Amino acid sequence: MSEYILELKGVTKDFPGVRALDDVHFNVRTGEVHSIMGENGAGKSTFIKIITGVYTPDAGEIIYNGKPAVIRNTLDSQRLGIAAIYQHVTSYPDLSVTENIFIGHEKYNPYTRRIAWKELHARAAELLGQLESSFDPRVRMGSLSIAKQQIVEIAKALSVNARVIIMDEPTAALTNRESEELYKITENLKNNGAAVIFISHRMVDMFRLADRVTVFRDAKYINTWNRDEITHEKLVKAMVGREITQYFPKRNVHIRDEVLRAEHISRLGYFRDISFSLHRGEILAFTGLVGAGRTEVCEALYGITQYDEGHIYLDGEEIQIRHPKEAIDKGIGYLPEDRHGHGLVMDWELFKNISLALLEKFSRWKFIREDDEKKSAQELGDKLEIKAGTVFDKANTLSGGNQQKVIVAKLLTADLKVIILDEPTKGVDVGAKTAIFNIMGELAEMGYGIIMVSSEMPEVLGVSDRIVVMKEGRISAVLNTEETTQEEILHAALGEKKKVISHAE
Amino acid sequence: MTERTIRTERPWSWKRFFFQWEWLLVIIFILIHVVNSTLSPYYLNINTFIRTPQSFLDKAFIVLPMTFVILLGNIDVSVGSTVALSSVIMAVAYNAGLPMPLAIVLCLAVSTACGLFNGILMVKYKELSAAIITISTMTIYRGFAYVILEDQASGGFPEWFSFLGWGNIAGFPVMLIVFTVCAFLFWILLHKTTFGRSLYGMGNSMNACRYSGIRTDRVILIVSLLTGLMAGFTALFLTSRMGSTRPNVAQGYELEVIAMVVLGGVSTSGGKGRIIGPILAVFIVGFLSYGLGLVNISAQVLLIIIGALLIVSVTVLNVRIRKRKKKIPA
Amino acid sequence: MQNKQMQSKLKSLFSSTENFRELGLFFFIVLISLIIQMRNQTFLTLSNINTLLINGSILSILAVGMMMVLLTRGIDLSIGSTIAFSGMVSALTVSAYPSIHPLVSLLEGTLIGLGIGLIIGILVSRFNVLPIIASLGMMNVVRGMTFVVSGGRWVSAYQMSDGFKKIATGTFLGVNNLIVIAVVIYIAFYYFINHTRTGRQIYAVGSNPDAAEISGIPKKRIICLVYVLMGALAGLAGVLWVARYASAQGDTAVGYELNVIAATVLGGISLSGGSGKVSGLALGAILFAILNNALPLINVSPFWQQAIQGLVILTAVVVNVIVKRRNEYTALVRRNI
Amino acid sequence: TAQAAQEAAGERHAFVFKNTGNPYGEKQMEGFENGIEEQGFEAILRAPDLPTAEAQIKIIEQLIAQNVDSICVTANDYDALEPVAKNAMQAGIKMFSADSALNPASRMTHVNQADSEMIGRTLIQAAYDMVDGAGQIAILSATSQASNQNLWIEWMKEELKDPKYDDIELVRIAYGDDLRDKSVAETEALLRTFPDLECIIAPTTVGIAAAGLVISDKDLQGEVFVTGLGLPSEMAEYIHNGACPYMFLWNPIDVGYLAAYTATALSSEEITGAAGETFSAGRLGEYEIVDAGDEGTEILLGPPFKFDIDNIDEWKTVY
Ligand SMILES: Nc1ncnc2c1ncn2[C@@H]1O[C@H](COP(=O)(O)OP(=O)(O)OP(=O)(O)O)[C@@H](O)[C@H]1O
Ligand SMILES: Nc1ncnc2c1ncn2[C@@H]1O[C@H](COP(=O)(O)OP(=O)(O)OP(=O)(O)O)[C@@H](O)[C@H]1O
Ligand SMILES: [Mg+2]
Ligand SMILES: [Mg+2]
Repeated sequence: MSEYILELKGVTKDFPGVRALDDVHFNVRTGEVHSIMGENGAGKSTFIKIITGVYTPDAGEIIYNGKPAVIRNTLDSQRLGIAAIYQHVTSYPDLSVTENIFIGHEKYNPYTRRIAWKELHARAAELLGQLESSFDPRVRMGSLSIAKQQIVEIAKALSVNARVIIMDEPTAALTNRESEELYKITENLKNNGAAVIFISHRMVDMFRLADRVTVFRDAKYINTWNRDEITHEKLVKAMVGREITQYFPKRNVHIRDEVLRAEHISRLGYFRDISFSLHRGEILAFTGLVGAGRTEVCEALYGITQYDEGHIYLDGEEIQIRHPKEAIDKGIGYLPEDRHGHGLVMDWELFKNISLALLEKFSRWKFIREDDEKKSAQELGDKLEIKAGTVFDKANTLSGGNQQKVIVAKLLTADLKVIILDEPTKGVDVGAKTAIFNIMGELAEMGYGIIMVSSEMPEVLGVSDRIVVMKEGRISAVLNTEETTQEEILHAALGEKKKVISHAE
Repeated sequence: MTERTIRTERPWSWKRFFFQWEWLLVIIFILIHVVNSTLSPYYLNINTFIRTPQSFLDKAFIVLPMTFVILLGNIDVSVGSTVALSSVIMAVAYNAGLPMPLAIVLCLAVSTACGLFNGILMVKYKELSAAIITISTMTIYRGFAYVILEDQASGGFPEWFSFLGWGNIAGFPVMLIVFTVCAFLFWILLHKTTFGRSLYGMGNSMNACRYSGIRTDRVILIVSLLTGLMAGFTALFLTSRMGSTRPNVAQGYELEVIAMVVLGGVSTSGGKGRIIGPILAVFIVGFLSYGLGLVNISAQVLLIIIGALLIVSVTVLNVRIRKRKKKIPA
Repeated sequence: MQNKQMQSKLKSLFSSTENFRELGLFFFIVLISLIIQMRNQTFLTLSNINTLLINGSILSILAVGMMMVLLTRGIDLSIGSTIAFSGMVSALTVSAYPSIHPLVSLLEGTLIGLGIGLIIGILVSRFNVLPIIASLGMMNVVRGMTFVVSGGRWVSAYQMSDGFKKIATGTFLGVNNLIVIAVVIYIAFYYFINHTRTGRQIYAVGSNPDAAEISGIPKKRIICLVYVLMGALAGLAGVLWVARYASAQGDTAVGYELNVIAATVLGGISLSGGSGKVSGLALGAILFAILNNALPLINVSPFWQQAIQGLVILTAVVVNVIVKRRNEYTALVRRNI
Repeated sequence: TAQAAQEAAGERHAFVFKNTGNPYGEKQMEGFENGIEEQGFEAILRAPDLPTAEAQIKIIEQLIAQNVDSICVTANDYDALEPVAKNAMQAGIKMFSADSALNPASRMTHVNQADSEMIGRTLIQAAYDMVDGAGQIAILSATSQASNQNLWIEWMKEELKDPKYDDIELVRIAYGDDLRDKSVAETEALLRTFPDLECIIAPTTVGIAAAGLVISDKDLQGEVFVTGLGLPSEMAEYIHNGACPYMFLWNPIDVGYLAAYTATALSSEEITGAAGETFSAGRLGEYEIVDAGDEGTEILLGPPFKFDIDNIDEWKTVY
């Protein structure tokens, strides 16, 4: 009997054109949290999909409980007691929470074949209770927030009494407070004898939870360390392959005249009385809890939705934006929160994605000039250091960070004054994060006004000039970054009173 | 970090070049001519190739915009009814004293309006799928055709009107010439212009296009309008070939047209396929049924053959893709 | 106390958007029935309601199958042909062996439909042929086969045994067999789709096909199953159809698939899969049956009937959207941000 | 090679029916085939899968390409085949219609199964007989695709103008689209809306069978009668159970047979289709071409045949 419950040796996996995993080793014991870290596209998700049988490896072996195991499909892995919470939520929006938790192993009466609803609902409520959330398990999954859906996913893993539980970036959509809950749950699981494989881009998660950490880079296995053997710097170096000295490469940009001003804009049921101003060269951060309405404000500024009241001024002139096209023409660009759904045509080549926002620039009399498109894609791609072979690479073959860069490249084709970035670093690795901040700095230097939505305190404090805090659809504070503290921001985001704290302007 | 450049040229790959649906269609197309000429001594002559298209090209006009509709991931089952309604209105208006050229304009205007009405409903009520909208308008348009003409036929068009469906210019049928022009225009529109690019984008990801500032509603409206307009063309040519019209003309055209588009390799989930495929499919189905008609095969056997062709060809396509995937497992 | 509970229950029934569609449809049906009743007093008589239900029963049975297919994001255009084929074959059998038991005929038709459904199911689930194409192809093939097996002949009333015709005209506890069969199928279906694992997995596959793949639901088998069930129901309907109209023809039920799809969609089953309820389905089928029954009754010119039918469908779906939007609006106002 | 093939074969005569899968049509084709083959020629039998003019145009074009000697059409549309029919005639092919007519410009002559006037009047007389001279009657029609239905209904109305029918009330003309389900629903609506209805005239094979079915289902034999034009096989049941005392039809085999002899007479140029010409039609005897009501000419098969309880059993297995 080996000391490991699960061991993988020499695993290799090829996708058309990419090697996603190259001779990778990994093992995990019962009662331990083993974290996997690495850049976007390092192969982490692919690795766990091999463990769960979604993909079959091209080479290598899997040893489970000391015996070689053949995992051909997800049912095999479930039978072995492996449960996974995937990176992209894999729930059934039309089914109830209970069904989502128990799908595939529902209890039913063997004679009538009726699902034992009462029992399952009770058990679901119990599981949710264990996770310290108490919503009705009868409601439709689709009506829950992403965070709650995430909790249901965890409950699903709990429900099978799995011996190996895999979590792929479970904290990406959670707030700090919710993450804290998740830590507790994870520790409980570990103490009850489960082996937990934990994937995250957040260093805090790793240092808070992991007993050991394994790093992948460019599809290759780099090393495995005990938590107390490794420092933050060493870890970053292992992941990125070089030293990163400055995480928030903030430049000293000269802030110029006002470019955008919103006065008392409101949208029924989403936000109310939003006023702020943005200057050329400035980075204005919007922060708050998930669901505070930041995305809604951005979308209204960009013309995806309409605000009911209030005024927006661009360069001092009042403007009406009824459609994203008008926003772009007037000089406002938007990087959406949902990269896959809203940002990119995933099945499309790079150059087509990049030119999509401003097709008329790449055409004459409505006829597309592909050479212009490709040249521009090449230039922008090189400038932003997008990792791709040719401009024909499909967006869905790129890693998260590179996808994000493609969307930025798309924005840069247009002649913009204001760029709105909604959670630009969500699910993006350290290296790419720094690259994105670098780009933001450069853009600010060039005179763009930048709005950045973010829930990460350090990065909000690290890169912005001023901070707008939102709470329940209203602005609760406008703060000068240099004069504020994390506590003050949290207080504004969570605080009870609806008074606006402001020491900026 | 090392200097890297993204290349702008793609290495030529024989796999990518030869594994194209259109090649299979070309092979089928050639095969059909070979089979047909061995079957019937009347098949292999110049008249077959020049005249026959007249008998099946009427629907082909709708195949062009239907390709757009399906590329968008939508579907339009109201086209047959649109043909009926516009044709009936043209005939009634002509018989009520409207000069024929104006009646023709009216026909196109009505069909375009029908298409546009579908489009407006789609844009205004996004919650409804295109299928349910066009299922209802299909019933409504056909219903109005019945209201107008009851169970009568209407015709008596001037002599020159039959020129559209039967006449030749320089030895080529008018219909073939007009279709070639239309097909060329649609090809340009789809593959060379920003409009076509938006269309593909929307078929792949409606949201990504909206967030990129594409006027998606406008594209949907234009596609609906083109669908209506081309249905009007079909109405004109069909009416011209028959010399009269009834409320029940063009019944079942919608499914035939959709079948051809799909046989042409356009995916009904949107965003994939080229217009050349459906055009080839039109000629494949047309010549196949003409050739088999020359050996007087019965209509039911022809039904079976065309149904089987559809299933087999698409299955072959899928098996081929799966095989390719197997080699590099995904 | 009790009263209050009732009240809050009622309130939640009306305010929840989940039930909204069905209620809206229900009131629409009530409204339309009243209007018709004012025009023709015989509409709401027991005997007419009986007729209406008999005529609507075949459509309702087919709608059940179509609902399952639509739930998985599929579509089946072949059912008109399947009806004709299974009806023709079972009628030919009965005319050759008049002593055959009616139940055997029903079984025969069902099995034939099941076979056709199986072919479509395999094409869709194993060979990834799009449902619309697979069923469109089969529609042609099966229709052609119907003509071929019958050699262009019809099977007429006198060639059918009385027992066979009794399938559709006989009664069970005073209720016409067709209605009984439809009701039994609805009850069984309700149980199946809402309370069994397989039923729920049908929803799951349509709700998120990718998730179904990685969470170990036998997706292919489920997809195959819905076409098999649809085929079996269409086969059954074929026998019922032929027994009902006492005549089997090659061109039976041409284009009937569109009626079935329209009724299903009217009942709130989404074409994009995953959502829809049995109660909505039943109401959709009933509304469709009412239209077919009532328009001749209130002496609507036959030439207006089609247009009116279309307008009613369009109005029903559009009004539904508008009211839903209103609901969302009041929800937003209530949020009070 | 086309030329050679042409010479190798003898005369070829084509018959195009409305649609496949219609036993009435199968019998006409059978009669046509018999008539052609007993003269030693080749018969080509065609029909589209749906009863549309579009589909018939295609078939006729294919026949023109094969250079057949004659084409006889059971037209799905009176006018719509005119252009293609003219093309055929230009190519030297003898073009005529049977059963359901082409317009005079597109046919050389027409084989008429029965006189429209006679059908219309006969059916009203039958209804008069069934309701004993007084009562409500209704007509259940198809929304006819072919031209003859309305012509018959016009003649029915004409006949009703006779004072003899003063006590007969025509309450409604309903349309069942020649669809089973619709015809049944329409009949049910008729019976419900007009409780005193005594007779339904259905000059369409689908409609009359549907009406017979509804009357039998509701056990209304003796109270409501149906008559009209129906297939003996379809109507045998209802003639036996009294729902339909008697009804009419001609013999479709004879229609086809007569068309076959018309085809050969035209192609041998024994006749040109002008009124007054005569020719012999095998076992049916001599026929004369006469003027039809529409400025064309026609050949009348004979009076419609009456089917009742005495003769239905010998016919029900025939067609
Ligand atoms: N289905 C697929 N087809 C082709 N390439 C794929 C596929 N799935 C993943 N890849 C590629 O494999 C590599 C590894 O991807 P993977 O999703 O495992 O990365 P990751 O480490 O999870 O990144 P992230 O942190 O962004 O989630 C990437 O280059 C990706 O583009
Ligand atoms: N009280 C509420 N009830 C229902 N839905 C709500 C409520 N409050 C917010 N929402 C919805 O939750 C979603 C979150 O809002 P939004 O995306 O604007 O917030 P955010 O601050 O950008 O959060 P995120 O960080 O997730 O982007 C919105 O779709 C909003 O409509
Ligand atoms: Mg990942
Ligand atoms: Mg947001």
